[in-house]
Amino acid sequence: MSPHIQNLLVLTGVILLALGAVGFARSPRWARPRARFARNRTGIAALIIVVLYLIAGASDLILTPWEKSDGRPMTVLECVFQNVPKEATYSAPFARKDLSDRPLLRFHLFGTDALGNDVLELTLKGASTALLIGAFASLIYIPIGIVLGISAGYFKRFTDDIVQYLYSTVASIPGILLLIAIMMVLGKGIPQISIALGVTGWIGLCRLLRGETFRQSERQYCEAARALGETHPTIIFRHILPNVMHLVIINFVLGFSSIILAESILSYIGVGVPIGTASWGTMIDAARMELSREPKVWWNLSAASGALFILVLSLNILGDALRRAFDPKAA
Amino acid sequence: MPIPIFARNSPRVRIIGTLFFIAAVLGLAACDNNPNIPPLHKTRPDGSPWVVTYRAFLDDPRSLDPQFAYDEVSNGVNSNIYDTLLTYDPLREDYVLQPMMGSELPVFEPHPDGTETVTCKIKPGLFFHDDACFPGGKGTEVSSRDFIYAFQRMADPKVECPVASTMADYVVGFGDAYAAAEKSGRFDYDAPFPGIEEVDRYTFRIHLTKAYPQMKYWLAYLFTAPVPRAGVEYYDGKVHNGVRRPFFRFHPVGTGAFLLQDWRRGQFIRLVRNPNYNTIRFPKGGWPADVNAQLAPYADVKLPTVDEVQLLVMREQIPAWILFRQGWTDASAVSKDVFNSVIDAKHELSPVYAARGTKLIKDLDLDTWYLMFNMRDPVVGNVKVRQAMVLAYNANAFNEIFGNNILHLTDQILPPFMFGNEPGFKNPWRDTNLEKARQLLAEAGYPKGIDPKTGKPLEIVLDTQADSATSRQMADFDRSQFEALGIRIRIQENLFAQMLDKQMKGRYQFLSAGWNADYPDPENFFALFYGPNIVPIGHNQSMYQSPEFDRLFEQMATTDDTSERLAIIRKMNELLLVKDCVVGPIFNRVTYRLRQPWTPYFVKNSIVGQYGGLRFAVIDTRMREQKRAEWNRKNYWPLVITFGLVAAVVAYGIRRRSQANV
Amino acid sequence: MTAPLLDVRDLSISFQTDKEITEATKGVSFQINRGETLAIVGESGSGKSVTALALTRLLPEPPALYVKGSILWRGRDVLALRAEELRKIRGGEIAYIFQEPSTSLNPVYTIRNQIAEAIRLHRPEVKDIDTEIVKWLDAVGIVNPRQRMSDYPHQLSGGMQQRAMIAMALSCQPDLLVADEPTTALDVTIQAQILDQLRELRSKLGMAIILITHNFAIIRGLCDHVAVMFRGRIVEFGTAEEVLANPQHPYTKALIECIPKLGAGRERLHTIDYAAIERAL
Amino acid sequence: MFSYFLRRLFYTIPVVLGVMVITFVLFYMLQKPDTMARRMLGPKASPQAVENWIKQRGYDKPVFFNTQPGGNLFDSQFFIHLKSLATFDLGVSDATGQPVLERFKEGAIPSLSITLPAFFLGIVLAVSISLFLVYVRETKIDFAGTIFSVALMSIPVMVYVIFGQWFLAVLLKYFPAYGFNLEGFDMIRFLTLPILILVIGALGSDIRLYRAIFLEEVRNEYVRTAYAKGVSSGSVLLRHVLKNGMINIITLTVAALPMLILGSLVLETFFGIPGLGNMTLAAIQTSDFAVIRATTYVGTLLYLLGLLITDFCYAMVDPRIKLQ
Repeated sequence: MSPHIQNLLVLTGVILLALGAVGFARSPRWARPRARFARNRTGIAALIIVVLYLIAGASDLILTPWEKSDGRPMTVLECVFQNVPKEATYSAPFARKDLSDRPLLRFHLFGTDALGNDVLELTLKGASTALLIGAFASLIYIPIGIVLGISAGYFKRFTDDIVQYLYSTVASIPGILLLIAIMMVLGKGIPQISIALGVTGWIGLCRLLRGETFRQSERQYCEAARALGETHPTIIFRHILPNVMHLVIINFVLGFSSIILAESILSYIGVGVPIGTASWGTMIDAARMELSREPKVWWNLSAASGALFILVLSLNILGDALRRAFDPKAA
Repeated sequence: MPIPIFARNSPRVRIIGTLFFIAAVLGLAACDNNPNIPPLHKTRPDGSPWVVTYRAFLDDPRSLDPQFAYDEVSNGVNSNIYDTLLTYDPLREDYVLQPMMGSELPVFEPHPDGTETVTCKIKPGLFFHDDACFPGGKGTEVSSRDFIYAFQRMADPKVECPVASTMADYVVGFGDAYAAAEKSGRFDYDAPFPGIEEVDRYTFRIHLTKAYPQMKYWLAYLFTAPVPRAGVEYYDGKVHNGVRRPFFRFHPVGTGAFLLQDWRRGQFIRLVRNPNYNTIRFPKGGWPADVNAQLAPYADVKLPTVDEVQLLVMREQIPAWILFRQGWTDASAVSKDVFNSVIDAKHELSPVYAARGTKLIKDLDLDTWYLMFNMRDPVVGNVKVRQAMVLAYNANAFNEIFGNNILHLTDQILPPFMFGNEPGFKNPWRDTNLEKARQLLAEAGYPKGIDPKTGKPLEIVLDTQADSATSRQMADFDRSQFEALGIRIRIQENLFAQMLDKQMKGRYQFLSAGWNADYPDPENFFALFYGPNIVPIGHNQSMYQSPEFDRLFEQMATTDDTSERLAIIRKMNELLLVKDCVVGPIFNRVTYRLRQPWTPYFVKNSIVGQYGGLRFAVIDTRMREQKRAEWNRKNYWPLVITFGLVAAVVAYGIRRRSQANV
Repeated sequence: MTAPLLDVRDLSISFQTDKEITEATKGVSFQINRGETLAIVGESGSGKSVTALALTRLLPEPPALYVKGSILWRGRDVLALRAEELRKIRGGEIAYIFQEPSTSLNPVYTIRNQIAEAIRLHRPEVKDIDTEIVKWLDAVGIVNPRQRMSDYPHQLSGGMQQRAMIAMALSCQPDLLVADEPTTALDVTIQAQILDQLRELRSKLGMAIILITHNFAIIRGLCDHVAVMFRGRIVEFGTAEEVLANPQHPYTKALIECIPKLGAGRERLHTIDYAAIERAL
Repeated sequence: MFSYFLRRLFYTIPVVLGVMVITFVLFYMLQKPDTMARRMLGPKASPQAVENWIKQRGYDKPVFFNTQPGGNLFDSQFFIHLKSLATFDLGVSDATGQPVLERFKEGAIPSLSITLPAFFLGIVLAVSISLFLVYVRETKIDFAGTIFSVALMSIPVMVYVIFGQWFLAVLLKYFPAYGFNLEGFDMIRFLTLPILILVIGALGSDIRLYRAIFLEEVRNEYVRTAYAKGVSSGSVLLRHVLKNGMINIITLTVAALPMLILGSLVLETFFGIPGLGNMTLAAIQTSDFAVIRATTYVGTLLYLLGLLITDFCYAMVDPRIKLQ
């Protein structure tokens, strides 16, 4: 993929997200949830953290005109870290010497890993992998969930039967086994893992939307719209979709966190992302032996699981805050 | 004892709470961290203590059928259950064959027509394990028929013996029998098998179609271990009289020092002493001085020296290491990640472990790891590109990062202690010389690593199998080695099967590979580059084809270990490594193993050490008990603190809440 | 003169949510004596239910906040009582009946189980609890009480459920029964039966009753005093006859106007003119 | 009741068929049998042996319909797959040749011995903690508890395993770091640590969910009735809220009950528990497709069984529901 296209895609994603945020901030429909959300300080803090992660992740996806020694273009993140050289081997955070007692070329905030890579850089790159997979998987499962869920809830009858059959079949295969099976068949890789997580992840959303659409379409405004002779697509897009959108958003935020957790577990099991892709799961996998080293190498494990933990925690808190904002009854 | 937090509650809650608390405390006090399964017996029938050795084991064996198993794990168990005609001298680092079940070394008689006969003699009075498959449950005496039966099984397509095709090349009638069985769907064990001739009860002759001195090594390999026909038919037969029996491959019946008592998959394998074992005895001496005092009482005693072996299946390395450090297992390999805590800069035990009495054993494995190139690839098929790449590779850095500096860096393909390995051999491409590498690359048509066709850096694909974090890091390391040349390496990650598929079809550019020798003969290594062995027929995965090399190989393969053979090998090395630079040898694996102070060790031969060393295991049980108690003292204060914290939070919550109205 | 049974003085309660403060009652004062019946009338949201629940501090705090005033139960300030003392009053001295019998009863316990819980709490001297339950179920007019008492709430009709609620409330022989719109959720015919039942029980047991309602029609003949609440204030207080015959406050007047009168012809139903009331305040 | 049961069974048939098709597509159509063979036979196996292996296991048959002259139309991989699954013939492991059903029987008990206690202990702990949080609702402890449970949820399970083993087995030496034995009192020693880790791993999300359920219940009017009766806060929760909440909790959790047989994927290998999770992970690492597709299929059946059990439990614990 040419660097320009990649940059364009990333920018499009960022702009779409920003537009969504602006829409949320301005739409009169959401004035009350927004006001409630604005009062939730924990939720705001979580949002800020998530945005920081987004920035860090995006910075490893946007390519610059400069090239690395192997001729590939550097990402923004790599540009930032280009003055942080590779050391020979492990070194502790803040240390002046590595574990083989050689002086370090440069200060490393989070230390270095077995190959002397800066752990902070790796962790940030892990953020980009996690966000990439989360974004791809969401791009797959959210449309599927919306289309199937809303059409089942709206058209009912035969459509509903088919959708129900589809999701009860997929849902009856234990999630992790299905994921593993798909990964073993597709092989490792970011697209593969996104597909696997995407094709297994839509069920919850689909169920939720089916029920909610069902409820909405029984409401009077829908009846009225139908009586006025509006077409099905108009009713769905103008009336139902906006009324169930908040569920999609909440599901997206909470789903993102479970996608990231799932990625780390799959990578840990050994069916996740490939070599050379920094991911928190592979970092934890690599680090599990390091606790029994002498001296103990704890910074790899801590950095990866800490980064993972903070992001998932923030996403969960954000999701909760959103849910509370949209539904004041849910405490 | 009233527990404060229950004090305000009803008597019933108070009593239950207190009982629960006491039970928890007692339960915890009764717990300890001993992971071992209780041994089968406490004492031997004669009243002396029952001795058990505990070992961490990598994985479940795939199969305990000696004619099928071809992996380290399965053979690690099989070598204790099955004996072979020959074995290696355990007291010598190099590979010297000596009789095991045989009464003498086999005699090779070449015939003028190019065929050869090998005459083997068995010791009389060796018996199979006592097993239900034999009449009366008593193991029958081993005879030539049992060895012949083993060869027949190798030729049975249903057994899926991995070296069947090799045997078919050399043993008379072997291939025909295989083909006939494949056609008819079953192997006729009663039909004549011309390849092996029964001379008498204790003598048999192997008829070879051409000279094959390496046959003697196969006679030390588990494939040729005798198995009882009664056992195979009993366990794999159709008639079970309503009783479920395990398959023969899960219920081995052999002649070895141990028999399989118990195998719980994913958990442990329990072997117990074969009381009838008299094939070999404990060595009479010749062990290192530091264990002399401990081993002297055992000189020439009946084997095995322990009554029970517990192989604890641990696919994870961390628990294996933890258990060794706590004294629960008797031996352990030093894994890369704990290396620095155990071994000091001088490659000796660190003071902590030396003080614990731990013993360090350094085993040089019979393998070589190298950079392998696809000779038919348009890019790396160019000898100058290969030379440049090998020259750019910094083996020292690899050794430091991944090998803790203990790998044996090598210039040649044959590992040390194998005939043909020359300590003085110098491979000109194995220096790290970037200057010269760049120059060679330019000569090859890629100045500064730029591919003139595209104007971009040359891209070469490195195929690797990603099954662990380390293999990922290694691939990353390999990639970084060639960056200085301006070449761009793309890492292609493969599942094991994909990787094998690529290798077997020659669909790769270059990779880092290794060969673990089946037997200590140069033929086993050089066969990897022999023209007729090109994949998918053989294992020549580099697809190297050189008539001269092939001619030298054929000559070398049938020559005895003489100076003449050495001269041929020298020529082959010159051709393979220097002129054509087909592979870039990097290192031979060195395994550091640890032994607890209570188990003196003397086996020097790495094959015997890896497979079948258990029969020589010696355990000082009293010392073991004492050290284990010393190393495993429990610590209770964190528990008390946690408990206190929880109690405080609950008490605070109840206090806060008790004044609320709803 | 003896002190009143319950004396609410200047009670102001507000709700604090999301940093917004809503005042639910503003300076409510009223008294009730032993054996008296007081009706608190008002539309929904006027603060009458809040007042009723506040009598035993049944409002969750937060968000509820007792800003000022006091509630004197037999001379003791309820707002200053400890939780244990409060629990003795609840059910034992002041019992409640709520609007929606179907949700106010615990769906997973039998009627007997739920009544027994109340009796055990407040009348430990009762040995034969089953007989006691049967007695009360009988008293509230449940046919075949011995069998009905092992029914789950969902097996009873709405009227029966409310009767069971009343039985539960009365089984502890309270001095004050707070009936929070006890008939709103029921059919008209059942409403009348339940009200008759209440009237009968009051005379038999001699307890005081606070009847919360938005319906003036049911007050007649049942209540001694009426308090009319509007927007958190008591805007009119007097004997039932007085208020019904001669309402002073425009809101009261409006409420009374709203009672549909039998045989009044096809007149338009009255609606309340809030602007006028607002002006009058 | 019986007819209800039959009807439910009838509804699951198309689902099971769908799962069979999915597993078939995954494991037969997208797999090359010779790579599987190579994986099993090892790097040094001859091409002959590979071919032999494929033939022995029927991977050389046509995929859907056998259109070869003289062949049975249904003698294809797909129909053999359907037939074997329908007759519960799970085949033999590609790696060891052991019948998979036998392996399931061997592994079920060890798996259950950790998952079952963990399941119940987990429910007890999560219910008590969430009930406690509801008890102290609107206080700082409640807030801290909620954040804490979300935090617990956000830690991947392997970090619990690594840390639990390191802390309790290595540092404090209360339990063996590894090993398994089901005989007598030894059991407690071996099982405590894995059970503890399993419980803590699931605790966060459970607490959060149960707390929400209980809070929902607390808002119900019957709770107000109970308070109005003079029942104390504690009793309201323990008598009234707990039972109502448990109905929801039970219906949510029992669906997972049959799946407990499959054990825990990461944990079992780490502690050497010879259960089905261990088996599955080993199968993943050795690309043992026979075992993985059997596990997937059995997992599906267990899940469907769980749904059935849920219905029955619902009818049993909730007096309002009757199966018809």
